[in-house]
Amino acid sequence: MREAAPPVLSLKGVHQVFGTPRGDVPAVAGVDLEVRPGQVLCLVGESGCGKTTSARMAAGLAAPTAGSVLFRGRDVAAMDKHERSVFRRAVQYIHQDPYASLNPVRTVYSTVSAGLRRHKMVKDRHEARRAVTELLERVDLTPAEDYLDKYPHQMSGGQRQRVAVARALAMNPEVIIADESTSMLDVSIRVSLLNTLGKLRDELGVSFLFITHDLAVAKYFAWDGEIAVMYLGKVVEHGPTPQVVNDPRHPYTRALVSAVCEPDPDLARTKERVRLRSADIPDLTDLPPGCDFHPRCPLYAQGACDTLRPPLVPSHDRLLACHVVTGE
Amino acid sequence: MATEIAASPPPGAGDATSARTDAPAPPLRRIWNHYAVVKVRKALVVVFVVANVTFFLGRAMPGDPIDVMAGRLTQNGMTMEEARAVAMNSLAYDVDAPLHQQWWDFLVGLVTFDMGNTINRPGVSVMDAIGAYLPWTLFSIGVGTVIAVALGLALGMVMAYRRNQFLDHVLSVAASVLGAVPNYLIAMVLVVGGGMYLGWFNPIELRGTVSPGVQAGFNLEFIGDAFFHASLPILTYVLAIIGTWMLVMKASTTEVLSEDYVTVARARGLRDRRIAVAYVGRNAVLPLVAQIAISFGTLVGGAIFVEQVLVYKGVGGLLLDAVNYRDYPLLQGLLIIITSCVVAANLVADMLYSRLDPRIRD
Amino acid sequence: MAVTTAAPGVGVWGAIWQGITRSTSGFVGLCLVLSVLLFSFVGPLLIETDNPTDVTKIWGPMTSEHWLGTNHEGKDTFIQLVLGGREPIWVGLTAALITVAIAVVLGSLAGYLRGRVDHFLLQLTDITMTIPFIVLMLVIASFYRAASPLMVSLIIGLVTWPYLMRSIRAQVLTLKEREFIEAARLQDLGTARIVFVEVLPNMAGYIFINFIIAITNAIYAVVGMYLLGLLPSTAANWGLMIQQAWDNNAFLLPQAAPFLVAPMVMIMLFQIGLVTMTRSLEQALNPRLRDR
Amino acid sequence: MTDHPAAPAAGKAPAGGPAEGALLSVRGVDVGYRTGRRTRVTAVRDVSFDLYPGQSMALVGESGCGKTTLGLGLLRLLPRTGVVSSGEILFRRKDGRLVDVRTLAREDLRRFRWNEAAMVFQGAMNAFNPVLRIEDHFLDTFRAHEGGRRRPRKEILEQSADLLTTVRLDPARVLGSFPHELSGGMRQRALIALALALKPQLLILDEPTTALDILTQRSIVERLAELRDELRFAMVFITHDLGLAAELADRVGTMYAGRMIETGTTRDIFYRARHPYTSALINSVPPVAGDLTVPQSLPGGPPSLTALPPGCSFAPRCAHAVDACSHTRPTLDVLRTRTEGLSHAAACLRTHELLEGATRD
Amino acid sequence: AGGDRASSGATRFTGVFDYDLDSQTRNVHVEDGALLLNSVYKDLFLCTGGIYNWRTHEWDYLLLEGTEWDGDNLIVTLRSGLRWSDGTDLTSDDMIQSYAMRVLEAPVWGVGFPQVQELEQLDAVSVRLGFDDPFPNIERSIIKHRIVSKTTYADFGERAVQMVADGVRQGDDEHTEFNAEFIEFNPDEIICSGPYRFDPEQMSDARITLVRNEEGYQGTEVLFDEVVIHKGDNRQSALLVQQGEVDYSTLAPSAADQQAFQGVEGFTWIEHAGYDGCGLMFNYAAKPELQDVRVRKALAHILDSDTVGQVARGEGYTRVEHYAGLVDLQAEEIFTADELAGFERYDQDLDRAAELLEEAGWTKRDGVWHTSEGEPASYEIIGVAGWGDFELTSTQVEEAWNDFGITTTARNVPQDNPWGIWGAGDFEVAVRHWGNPEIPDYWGAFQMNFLLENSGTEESPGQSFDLNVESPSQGEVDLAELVEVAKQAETEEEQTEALKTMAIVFNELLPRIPIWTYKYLAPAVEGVRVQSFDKEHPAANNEQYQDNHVILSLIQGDLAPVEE
Ligand SMILES: Nc1ncnc2c1ncn2[C@@H]1O[C@H](COP(=O)(O)OP(=O)(O)OP(=O)(O)O)[C@@H](O)[C@H]1O
Ligand SMILES: Nc1ncnc2c1ncn2[C@@H]1O[C@H](COP(=O)(O)OP(=O)(O)OP(=O)(O)O)[C@@H](O)[C@H]1O
Ligand SMILES: [Mg+2]
Ligand SMILES: [Mg+2]
Repeated sequence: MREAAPPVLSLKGVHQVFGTPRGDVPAVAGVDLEVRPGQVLCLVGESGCGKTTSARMAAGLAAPTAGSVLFRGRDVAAMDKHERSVFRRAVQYIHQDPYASLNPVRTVYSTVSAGLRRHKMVKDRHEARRAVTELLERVDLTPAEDYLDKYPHQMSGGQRQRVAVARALAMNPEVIIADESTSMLDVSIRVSLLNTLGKLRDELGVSFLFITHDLAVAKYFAWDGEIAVMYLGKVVEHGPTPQVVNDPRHPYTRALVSAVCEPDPDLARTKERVRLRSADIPDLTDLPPGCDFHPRCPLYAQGACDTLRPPLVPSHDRLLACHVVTGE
Repeated sequence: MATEIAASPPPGAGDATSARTDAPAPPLRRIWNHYAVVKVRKALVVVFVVANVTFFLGRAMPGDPIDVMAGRLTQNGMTMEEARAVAMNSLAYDVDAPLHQQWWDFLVGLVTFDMGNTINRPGVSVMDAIGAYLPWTLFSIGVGTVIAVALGLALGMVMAYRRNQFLDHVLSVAASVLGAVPNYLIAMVLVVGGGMYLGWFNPIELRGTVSPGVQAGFNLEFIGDAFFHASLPILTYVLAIIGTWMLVMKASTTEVLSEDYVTVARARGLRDRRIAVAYVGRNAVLPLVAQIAISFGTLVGGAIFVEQVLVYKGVGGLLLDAVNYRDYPLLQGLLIIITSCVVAANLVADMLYSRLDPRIRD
Repeated sequence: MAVTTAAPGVGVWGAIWQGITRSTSGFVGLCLVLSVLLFSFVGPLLIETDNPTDVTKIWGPMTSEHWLGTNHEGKDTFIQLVLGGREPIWVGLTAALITVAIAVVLGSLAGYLRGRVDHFLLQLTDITMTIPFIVLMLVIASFYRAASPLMVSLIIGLVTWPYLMRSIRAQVLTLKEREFIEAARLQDLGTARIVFVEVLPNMAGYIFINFIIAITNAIYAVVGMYLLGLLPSTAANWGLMIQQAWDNNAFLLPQAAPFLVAPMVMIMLFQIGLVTMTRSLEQALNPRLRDR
Repeated sequence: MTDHPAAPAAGKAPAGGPAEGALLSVRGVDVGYRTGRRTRVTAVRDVSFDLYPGQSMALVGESGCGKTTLGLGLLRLLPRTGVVSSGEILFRRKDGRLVDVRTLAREDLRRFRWNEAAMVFQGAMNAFNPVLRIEDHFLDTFRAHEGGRRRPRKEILEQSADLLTTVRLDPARVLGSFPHELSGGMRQRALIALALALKPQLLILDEPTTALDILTQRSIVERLAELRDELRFAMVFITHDLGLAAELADRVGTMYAGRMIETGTTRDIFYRARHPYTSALINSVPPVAGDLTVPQSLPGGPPSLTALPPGCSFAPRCAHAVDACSHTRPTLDVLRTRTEGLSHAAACLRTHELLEGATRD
Repeated sequence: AGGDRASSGATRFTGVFDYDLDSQTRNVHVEDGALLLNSVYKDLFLCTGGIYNWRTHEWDYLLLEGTEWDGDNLIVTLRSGLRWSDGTDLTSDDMIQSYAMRVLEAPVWGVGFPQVQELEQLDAVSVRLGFDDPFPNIERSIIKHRIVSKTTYADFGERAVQMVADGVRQGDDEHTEFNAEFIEFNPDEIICSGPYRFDPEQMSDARITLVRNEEGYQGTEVLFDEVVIHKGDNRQSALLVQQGEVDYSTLAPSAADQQAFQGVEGFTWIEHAGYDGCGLMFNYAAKPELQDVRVRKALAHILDSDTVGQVARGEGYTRVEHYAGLVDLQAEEIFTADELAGFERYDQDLDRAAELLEEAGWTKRDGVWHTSEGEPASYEIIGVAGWGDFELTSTQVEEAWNDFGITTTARNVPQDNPWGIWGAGDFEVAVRHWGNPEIPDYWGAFQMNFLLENSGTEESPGQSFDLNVESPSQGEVDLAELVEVAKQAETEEEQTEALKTMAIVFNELLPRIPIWTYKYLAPAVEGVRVQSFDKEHPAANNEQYQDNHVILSLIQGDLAPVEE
């Protein structure tokens, strides 16, 4: 693993348990993650594995039931009002649904400038408009003037998502948490938005906690960064992107990678597939003993798998949580 | 006010469960926290609070029963002292009992389901007085609600199926008009227009709840007679709320019609009637179940007007009397019983809803 | 039922205006309401309002001098009709304002803050809602021997808020979870601003619709209270006219009937106008009700 | 509901008769929606294709280009405001008769649906009536299509259980459940089982896996492929996901702004796309396998249906557009003729000029 | 159904009253609140001792044979052979028990029973009431007392007789205990003594049919087989009359009803004399300028009683002539025409009003009258919501005073407890009754005018009218004392003297302004079921609810059904 600057944002053993009528749901069960300056950390995994929950804790939108979230080494829970507001602004969040994340009754200008005005980052309306124009240009909404006075419903999904990014950028964030920010967009638009985000990362040095279930997107966007694969609230494989995607080790990661449909008919037909023992994900309220993945795992072997929960340990140039693979 | 129907969310809407529940509960605790039990508990609390509110509200009104009766007597020239003495002699109300004493008696009565005797009708117990009136109100409102809801649902569905066609336009206008006219005006129009000018019926014959000599009992004559006499109030209630039900049902059906499962059902080649009943109708009615109870509750309030206008013997007039004569026990009894009925209706609706909608069965 | 504004590029008020004027029924409703308002507020400026008692004309027939005949005091019914709209309409408006104001403030507080406040307010609404509101009004009204219109509005407003409060709370609850509100929180915009600038405008259409509904309910209530003789009578007013006509059996005399019928018709027209307006507004503002 | 048979296409002559042996011949179909009292949009224009038994055809394209509309139009399932305004939808029924779906009478149409052609919907989450159990859905479906004899409940449930087993669901658990008790993947599979219940000849799948997660998607894709081998039904497969098309389809049709702009075998489309839009779509998808490849973005979005450009509707976004493109509407020209509807055709004025640049072999 | 003619050919008399079948008590002894006992039809099933003739001051005895004074003792004798509807004999047992119960509950300040010291059963038909200090007319309330059945009341009756003998009276602990039980007592049926009785089969909440009580007094003499009483309030009763369903109703019809009735076949008015009227009552504490008699007179002169009366009551009023505090009918009985000619009249006379006000130091500026203090005069006048004639009187006064330049606002108070408001002096000017229909003895009117709502106590100051007045002609007078004299003086002459003084003082000082007197117009229908009503009945001046002459003639068999 590349050693780099100290992390801006880190999760230390965070847990999140939701109480529901059916029982407690341990949505996140002990996750450690670190986002380093200017780097991308990509979180992938099946639906319901706790990606969003982790991201929300990282953004301070939810408090972990156990563990802590550190911003520049300070525990967010222990912050005072001022620190907290600095943290709030430094860590911005971009939602998945561009149709829900913009207030339908506010114009683009009003949406993007709200934070600027509130925090007195601009002096007057004139300056605010200029600042917003710059931000819009930064996210490739040009000519920016055309967009200033538009309402969300007058824009396409891609454009809306760009406005959401501009709004986040207005706070001069150090970290942007993007939760499936591209998954609702058409393929054709997805790439250009990813490119825009990439530009921010490269030019402004913004760090990303990037969440997706699309391995292809993860690979493209986080090629220089790291990928953490989550399963049922825990990280099962964590390492540099090229290694994890091109040479997955954990059986779950392998299944994920092999399950991807390639836009290439010949490859699709020849590709080797990992066959899971069961297609259905277990219920979070009723987790299997031992390794969470063992009921579906193709590598399942009698022994440790169904009794002992595998710890996340360094192995094969990355962190892995699998008795079988780490034991090789 | 039937229009409030439109504004109320279906039960449970928007209440995301976020609170953490405690560790596995012991059986008693589980029953205590069971959905139905929680509802009943809440309902009891509401009734209890309402009971207390009515106790103090009543007594906060200016004047007490003795004052009021004495006043009435002095109208004919008795001196105030004389009148008060007469009033005290003939009313079962002890002016000297301190408030806390009265309250205590009231609470004891509440728990033992004994609301005491009315003040102004000495010797008549509150329960008897209410018992003589409430059934008629409940009967007319109940039948009215059932008819209005059933018809309204059916017509609303027809409107939704035929929306933007001629029939829908006609029915929509009719429904809006009906929904806009206060129930007492409807009653007046019925009596004056239908009875007096058009002569469709003789309002004199319809007066009262049953014809003399007809014995209460489960026989055709009595039931027929009761319906005959209640026909105007029932018609009024039906007209007063059916418009709202039509529109609400139209909206609800319109929404359901655009649900995927309806399209899928059509794709599956199901018969239209089956789709209309089991797929569209049932789902469209679901969110409205709770509103039936609300509409019932508002009707109980509106009954005061309607019964007054139509001279139908129900709790409306009794309530007015109780207020006017400061008949505290009667007032309390009435309010408690009326609220209990409304609360019970809500409860039934809740239960029914949870029976009908598997999604919230737990 | 959630209402979201979706008309293109016109803002909330534009959407409301379009919602009313674009559909035939909404437009007719608006016209009805406007004509009743004109009749009641401009009318008194245009006619001779002096309406003396004339015992020689008690229950006079309709003539060119007295368009709608005369009443039990020999006063001109038409003049009374013109003068009689102001009070119920004012009461309706102010009561609706009070209802909506209470409901919006408490509803958004309860919905946004949750917790104890929410719990308490919900319990309060539960209780207020179960006592039939006419009954509550009956009791409260007997406290005041000479209730002014403002007092009446206040009573109505204080009794009718829970329904609206609950649905506003429910809406705030869902809106609060909406992502754009979360985004606003991430921008550290402050609770007050979030509630009043981000959340409430999204319900403006809904609140407006309920404001109109509240007006109809308030008018329903005042007139009803007059009918029961619960309100002390002061000035000429439709509710009072109906009550007097009804109590006097005016309909028994053909020439007296206008005294009963005319105010009834005015009230019905006003109510129908308001209701049709709200219906078409709902249609326009709630995308789920639109034809798909 | 537009269950009334439409008048036979007026004005526009359908492009040729039904193809020999085709299961489904779509000829010049237009689908419109009423949007206001007097306004309407045409969401699908002049679409024609033939589908042969056992074939699997993918319809791809950006959001809003009319894929779902076409799919619904084929079964006359459009919402009230939608109508197939012209063209023919010829279908060869199990008894060999050729019918035009557009003119089927009400009862006939009802019996046609699901029995001959079933559809799995986009967002199958809501495909089941929330207040009925899964078994009731099966019962309803079978009962609606049975002849005079009423089959016993037990027999139907047994058959349903078998069907559920074929999509790898546990019938004991699923049959008695309410829809909300099943996960999205399970519901989708249950719907597929339901779709196959009457052994239809055609299955229309509208984004059957979009809302599902990748592992579930994988298992459904595999099941579908296997079932198709086994039951030999034809498929029209609507998707955003080009990967899925590549994997499941024999042939692909690209739609843009309501028109079919390119059609051909899967290999034609993925390796020799001749329409710049198709290539752009394919190039914008990053692959997982191999080293980092930089996908190309396709900026902008499809034009509004109410303001289509006069010429090629893709021209404003097209990197290769020339003047002519903005006023001449290209026709769907056959580039390579094959039997059974597998010909490669594209609607681009510059197909021949751009031949080299757009292929990826 | 409503008014169907009995197929059996039974003759019927129909009336209307606002009763309440279910919640009204059958404890007829309490009268107020018992079923139908507030109606004029009460004597048909439960007779009093007799009907008082308000003109001749004589008795038409019903159940009683007669009464006789024997010193301080009053001997009351029943007719012999009377029976209750349950078949038991109606004897002095019933009588003494009924009297005893009444004696027990009579408050000391009443007239009649409170003064009874002893009760003694003389024989099967007579009872002796021993008085302490009787005065003229004290026997009236005893004769009017309704005798109730010992079958129903024996328990209470016997106890009461014993308690009276033991000297227990109202307010004593024993009585309080007794009364508490008695109030709760609610027998199932009413045992009747009159010519009609209840038929449980024919009682519904829309109408009650009384059937002939063969056993009862005059049971075989009355000419109608049945009496049907429809339920209806003022409004409803008018509808019933209009439909021709009711032969005789004493509920007040409105002006519109009065006009509408003219179209009813066989319609006629039966006029009942009124012993009270409607007027204005002032709060002298709240509006001190009214203490000047000239101001009061001026205010009276502004009003036109005919306009007010007609608006408020249609035809059902008579204008006030004498302003004597008594209704004119009674004034004319105690004064000679000459004496009355000397009475000042306060008919509408705006010039005189202005003159009087100016004399009192008032000035009119910009069309508005200012009091002698220089303040613009303004009054709030309260009517009672729901009491139509009060509402209309108040608005008419408002209109008249306003037109004259005195700012006035009329306002109605809720009808549930106007007495509380009046008694508490919570008003400036109130529309209020004057005169008294309850007490045929003339003093009743003055007790109402002067004493009621004028207690002068802190919590109920009422009018705050000082009863020690200075009269121009009578000098200093204590009105409170005079009322007592008029009521309880040993001789009728003394009583009349006091009355006359009070009437003159009232006329001079006008402490209240009488505006109009009630004239009770009872709609009746002739020729449908009832042949005709006697317009010249000797008891036609009787107060209608207490001593109704139509009912009297029905009981006496003078009212005949239409012959088929
Ligand atoms: N408020 C909540 N109450 C109860 N359970 C919750 C809540 N939020 C999330 N969960 C549960 O926690 C688990 C993790 O949810 P989360 O949204 O973090 O998953 P995810 O990885 O983001 O999934 P997706 O890919 O579908 O977005 C899920 O099983 C979800 O049902
Ligand atoms: N009921 C309707 N009324 C009016 N226009 C409609 C209606 N339904 C769809 N449309 C329009 O028709 C066009 C085609 O829609 P359709 O849903 O067929 O697209 P799609 O290709 O399936 O898109 P997606 O990939 O988003 O599902 C769109 O422009 C859409 O706005
Ligand atoms: Mg998520
Ligand atoms: Mg689609």
